[in-house]
Amino acid sequence: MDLSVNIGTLKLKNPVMTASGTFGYGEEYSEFVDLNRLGAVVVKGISLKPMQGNPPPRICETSCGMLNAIGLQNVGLAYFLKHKLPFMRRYDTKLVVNVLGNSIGEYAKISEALDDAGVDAIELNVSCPNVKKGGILFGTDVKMLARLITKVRAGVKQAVLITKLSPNVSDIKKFAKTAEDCGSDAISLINSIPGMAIDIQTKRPKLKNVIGGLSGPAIKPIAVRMVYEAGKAVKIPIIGMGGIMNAEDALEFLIAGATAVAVGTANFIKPAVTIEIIDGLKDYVEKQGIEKISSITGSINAG
Amino acid sequence: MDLSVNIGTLKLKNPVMTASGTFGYGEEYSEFVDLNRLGAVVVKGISLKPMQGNPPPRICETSCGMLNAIGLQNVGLAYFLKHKLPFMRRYDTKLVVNVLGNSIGEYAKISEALDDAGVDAIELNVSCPNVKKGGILFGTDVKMLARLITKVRAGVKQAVLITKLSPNVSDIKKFAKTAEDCGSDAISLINSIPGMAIDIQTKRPKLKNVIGGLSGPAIKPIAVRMVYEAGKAVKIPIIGMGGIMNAEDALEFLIAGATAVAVGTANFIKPAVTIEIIDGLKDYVEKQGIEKISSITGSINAG
Amino acid sequence: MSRYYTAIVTGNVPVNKNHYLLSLRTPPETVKPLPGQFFMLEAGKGHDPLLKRAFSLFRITADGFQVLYRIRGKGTAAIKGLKPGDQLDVLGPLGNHYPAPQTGRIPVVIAGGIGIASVFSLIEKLAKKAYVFYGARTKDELLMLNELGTLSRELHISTDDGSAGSRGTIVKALEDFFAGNAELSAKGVLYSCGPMPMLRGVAGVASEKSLKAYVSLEEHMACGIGACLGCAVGVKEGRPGAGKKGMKTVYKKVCKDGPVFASEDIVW
Amino acid sequence: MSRYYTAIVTGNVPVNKNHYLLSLRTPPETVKPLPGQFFMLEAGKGHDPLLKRAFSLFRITADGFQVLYRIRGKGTAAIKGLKPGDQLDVLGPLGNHYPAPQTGRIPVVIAGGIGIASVFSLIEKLAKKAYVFYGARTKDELLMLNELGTLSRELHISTDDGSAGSRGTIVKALEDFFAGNAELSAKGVLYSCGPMPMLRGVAGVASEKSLKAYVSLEEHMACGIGACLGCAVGVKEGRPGAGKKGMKTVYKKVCKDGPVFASEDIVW
Ligand SMILES: Cc1cc2nc3c(=O)[nH]c(=O)nc-3n(C[C@H](O)[C@H](O)[C@H](O)COP(=O)(O)OP(=O)(O)OC[C@H]3O[C@@H](n4cnc5c(N)ncnc54)[C@H](O)[C@@H]3O)c2cc1C
Ligand SMILES: Cc1cc2nc3c(=O)[nH]c(=O)nc-3n(C[C@H](O)[C@H](O)[C@H](O)COP(=O)(O)OP(=O)(O)OC[C@H]3O[C@@H](n4cnc5c(N)ncnc54)[C@H](O)[C@@H]3O)c2cc1C
Ligand SMILES: Cc1cc2nc3c(=O)[nH]c(=O)nc-3n(C[C@H](O)[C@H](O)[C@H](O)COP(=O)(O)O)c2cc1C
Ligand SMILES: Cc1cc2nc3c(=O)[nH]c(=O)nc-3n(C[C@H](O)[C@H](O)[C@H](O)COP(=O)(O)O)c2cc1C
Ligand code: FES
Ligand code: FES
Repeated sequence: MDLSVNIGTLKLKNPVMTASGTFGYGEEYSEFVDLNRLGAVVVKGISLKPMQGNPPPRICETSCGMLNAIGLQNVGLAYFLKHKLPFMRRYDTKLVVNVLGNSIGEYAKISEALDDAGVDAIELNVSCPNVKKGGILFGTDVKMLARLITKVRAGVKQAVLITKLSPNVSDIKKFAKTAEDCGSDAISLINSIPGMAIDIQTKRPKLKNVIGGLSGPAIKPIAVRMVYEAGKAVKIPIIGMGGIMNAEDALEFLIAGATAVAVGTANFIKPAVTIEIIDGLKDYVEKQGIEKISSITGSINAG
Repeated sequence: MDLSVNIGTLKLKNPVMTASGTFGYGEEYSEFVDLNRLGAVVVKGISLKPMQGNPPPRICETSCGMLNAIGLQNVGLAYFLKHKLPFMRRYDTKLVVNVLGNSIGEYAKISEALDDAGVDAIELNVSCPNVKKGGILFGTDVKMLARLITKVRAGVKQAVLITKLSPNVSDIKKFAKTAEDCGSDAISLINSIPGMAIDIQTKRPKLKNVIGGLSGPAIKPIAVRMVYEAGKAVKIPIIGMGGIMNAEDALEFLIAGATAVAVGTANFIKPAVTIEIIDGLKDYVEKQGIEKISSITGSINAG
Repeated sequence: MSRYYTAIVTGNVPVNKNHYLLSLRTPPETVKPLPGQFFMLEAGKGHDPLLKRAFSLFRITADGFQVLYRIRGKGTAAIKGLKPGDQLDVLGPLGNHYPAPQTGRIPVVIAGGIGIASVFSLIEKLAKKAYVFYGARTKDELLMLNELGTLSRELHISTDDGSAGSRGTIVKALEDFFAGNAELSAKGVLYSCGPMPMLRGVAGVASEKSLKAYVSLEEHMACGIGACLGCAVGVKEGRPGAGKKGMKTVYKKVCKDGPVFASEDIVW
Repeated sequence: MSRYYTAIVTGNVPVNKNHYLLSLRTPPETVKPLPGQFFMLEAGKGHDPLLKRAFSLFRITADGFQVLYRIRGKGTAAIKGLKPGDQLDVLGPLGNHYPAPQTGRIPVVIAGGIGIASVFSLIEKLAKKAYVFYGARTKDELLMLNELGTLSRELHISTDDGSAGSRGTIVKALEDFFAGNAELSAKGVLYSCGPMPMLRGVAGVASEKSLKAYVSLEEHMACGIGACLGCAVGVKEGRPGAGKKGMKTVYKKVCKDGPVFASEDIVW
């Protein structure tokens, strides 16, 4: 029974990753999760300079979901390389760094530095719903996206390049294909979906930033659909995410077309949920007599 | 205390409408709801010819939501005019007919016939996520949308023209503006969002049609955000919907920028929910000492 | 006469490991349910579970009615948590009902698994006139056997594993019984509720013997009252006199046109 | 020593109309909480409510700890439904704690409303050494008065409507008391938990008297362990020696850098 999967040249011991921004820099969860057991750890988005993030309130709960407008608060590239990267290096798991820039040049610069530092994979966040500049602009414009990926691709030698697509588009297939054509080794989706909530007593938005990203079980049907659609458009592996709370949810993504999955919001609710999911996947493939979990990918019977 | 609102030239006695496809042809709920009390009844989408709809299973529940792929089963224009319209005419409420065509010509033809028959308003459904032709194509392409509305507008004399926008776009403002520019008297949003779910035991999609529309509380944050964004782009009234379960939810939409709201999935759970919402709105404006409910529209304090 | 009201839970007790009997007190002036009809019951006060759940009338009581249910997912788990005194939103009775047997016809009721819930009140109404065939996977899943014994003309039991009654499917038991009973083969009228393969089998028996069979179907439901069109089932419809050739499939609503259908009409 | 485990509910009783006391038995080998720390508790088994809810350590017990909570929305409503014997997912203790008073300093504890939950174990620990000021809207909302009377050096009560103790805010009561007490004005150290306007008032008193004040803050939380960056609070940070000019606002995490902050650091 083989749980391993390949994301480009990267071999994960199992398909379970963490979703960027929901697992800190790995450290925060090391008390609750044996990081060595994870397929990969994806850390919080890194920008060239440290970012302050948005003023509070930054999160609020919605029906079966949550909104966040963290505003990509992060320690910045230099600090990350010096103080955060060494911690994760001690673990026998793959390290993926999520990258956010304000310009193509910035994306390229950060990516090259991370590549030089030897991170296993770089995930281009072109879909952050709550920073004004950068991010989502690239995510909703195929031409911009093509230019961005092509430029970053040219500079990244070792690391596997993942493009994290925005769900905020009419036709995800076009964006998936663009990522593939421009040299992405894999795509990941979905990022949180722009949403908002209002306190009817004060008439104020529940988030100071007004709009934030919706994540959690509420968005799972949308995420599964997008993974399914993207899977029909590209041959590169897909990392599926959005509302995964347990092994059953993870399997839905794999069957829809994902090669690996990332767990986000669920970490907040059950810090050790990733381990539960890995155990649950093992159980499923055993019970179903499946030899390689990678054979489930895209096995949906939609006839 | 005045609960009435205007949608173009149409004066509703209160802002609470039903959402198309969730209230049958009005008849089905007449046992549970005093239809005279509603702001308006929006009936199931009508096409030129009767439609069979999709094979079952057509619906499934998701976390705080449901997927449907009814496939616009409906009795067709002729039957509607002869057998369904007369029933609703007996009530002192406004009647809105949701329209779906396979071509611009079809949309125009149906709309003109309904206009001639004296319906109060026509809602162009350019956003149905689960029919193959028509619908969503217009909803995700501004040029097509412009052509469609311009053509229909030219033929509709009496009825108020509402365009129901697709949520499946990167920038709802563009589509809202297009609708306004081409002569829509109002816009309504959001339609259900394309989604899917898979049975991991059988590996079959839970809907025979594979993809269906996600509705219910799960999508409310996305819907409120889109109403807010659209409201900043246009001056015509907005009918907000998506996950409204109670008066508080309805108020969120009004504060975000809607002039009226439509209640969909909630009717299935509480057949008389529309009346509860009207009573709740009355309560709120009384407690807050608001004279005209229309003054709440867009009153969000996002500073 | 209302079909949408708040009922009070008067009992909610396990019948066996996985099945519960829910007793509800209904307000005065509510519509009296008929055998084969069903109710949509609120499943939890929050938004997850969201939709109401469909349950057949099990039995009418002095102050309301009862529902016999099997724990399946989050909705039935929520309903299991109800305690006497709790309030519950009820929509119903809904749908059509089992038609009474025509004069001279001998009623045969076939139930599989939790399908017994739907036909129980029919059996009760037929007051010892019905031949009852009741199958389950195993002995522990057979419910209400004492009551059924009393209410039936004859009670035939089968289990897949042979732990009670005859071993094998209930359709097999039915076929065997028909084989030895010419009167039934000529004058029977069949009523059935249970899993699809069983209903298909019953339809087969009926068609072979040219008997009328009424089957109660299940489909996922949202509204329960014919508004959402979610509960479609394919039904054959023909122009009168056009014969088999003129038949086409149309979608009917299980909640409103059913749940009871003539088996010959169904696109199996 | 674990901070993430399943606890067993041993009690969940109303303290008054809207407040409950939840008692949990924790497994052996769990980290012992300190006054001011908090826990993230599972709120229902489903996905709605979704996130865990934050509650302060109220009191350590022989076999675990207690939480004193006010019913607010759907999360606390779900927790209210817990019965003895139920299992509950617990993450904690989390965050920092109230620092012990430096030698010679006289502890003054100020609580507003449900803020009493957070400082109760501190008062207990300070064993009759603390002056306690406790305010609520009305008499019925004052909790644990007997215990507080026993545990405090002096207990001062106020209510907005004057139904118990002095009429007005607890900050007013605090100011009045300080006005007549030179020793406290010189040697007090303040600990406070309650609504923002009250904390701001306490911070004002402290700053006027140049006393140290520790305030426990609340912010919406998702993870509780510093990973999501959701619970930001603006804090002044300066280069050492750069003075007021060199100050800038940075965001700290209430869950990890707090919930207890020195009031002078907060951007009020
Ligand atoms: C007309 C009718 C009468 C019924 N009578 C009974 C009865 O008397 N006793 C009984 O135990 N069960 C009965 N059922 C089945 C019952 O409705 C389902 O077992 C129940 O809805 C499962 O809900 P859940 O949340 O526990 O399961 P889940 O599997 O978690 O449900 C998920 C969704 O699927 C729907 N669903 C799942 N199974 C069914 C099903 N078999 N039929 C329709 N919808 C389903 C649910 O309503 C829900 O929306 C009846 C169904 C119908 C349509
Ligand atoms: C460090 C800390 C300690 C706390 N200690 C206690 C305590 O001992 N006793 C007590 O009764 N309450 C305490 N609270 C407040 C408690 O967390 C909220 O009352 C509770 O989360 C409300 O949940 P709800 O679902 O009932 O309310 P809802 O209003 O429905 O909650 C909606 C969302 O907002 C969040 N939320 C609402 N109010 C607050 C709040 N004041 N602080 C943080 N998040 C909030 C909820 O967690 C939830 O995610 C504490 C909060 C924090 C941050
Ligand atoms: C608090 C929070 C912070 C996030 N930060 C990032 C981020 O920095 N970069 C990124 O690409 N995605 C970020 N995301 C999105 C998640 O990685 C993920 O795509 C999304 O939450 C959907 O998955 P989920 O439903 O399992 O949470 C964040 C999500 C949350 C909830
Ligand atoms: C079963 C079902 C059928 C629907 N049919 C239509 C339709 O025919 N035309 C249309 O414009 N929208 C249709 N809708 C979308 C609703 O009108 C509404 O836009 C959507 O459900 C979001 O609102 P809600 O979350 O309150 O349900 C349908 C929705 C449901 C659930
Ligand atoms: S359940 Fe809605 S039409 Fe049958
Ligand atoms: S709650 Fe997640 S960082 Fe504080």
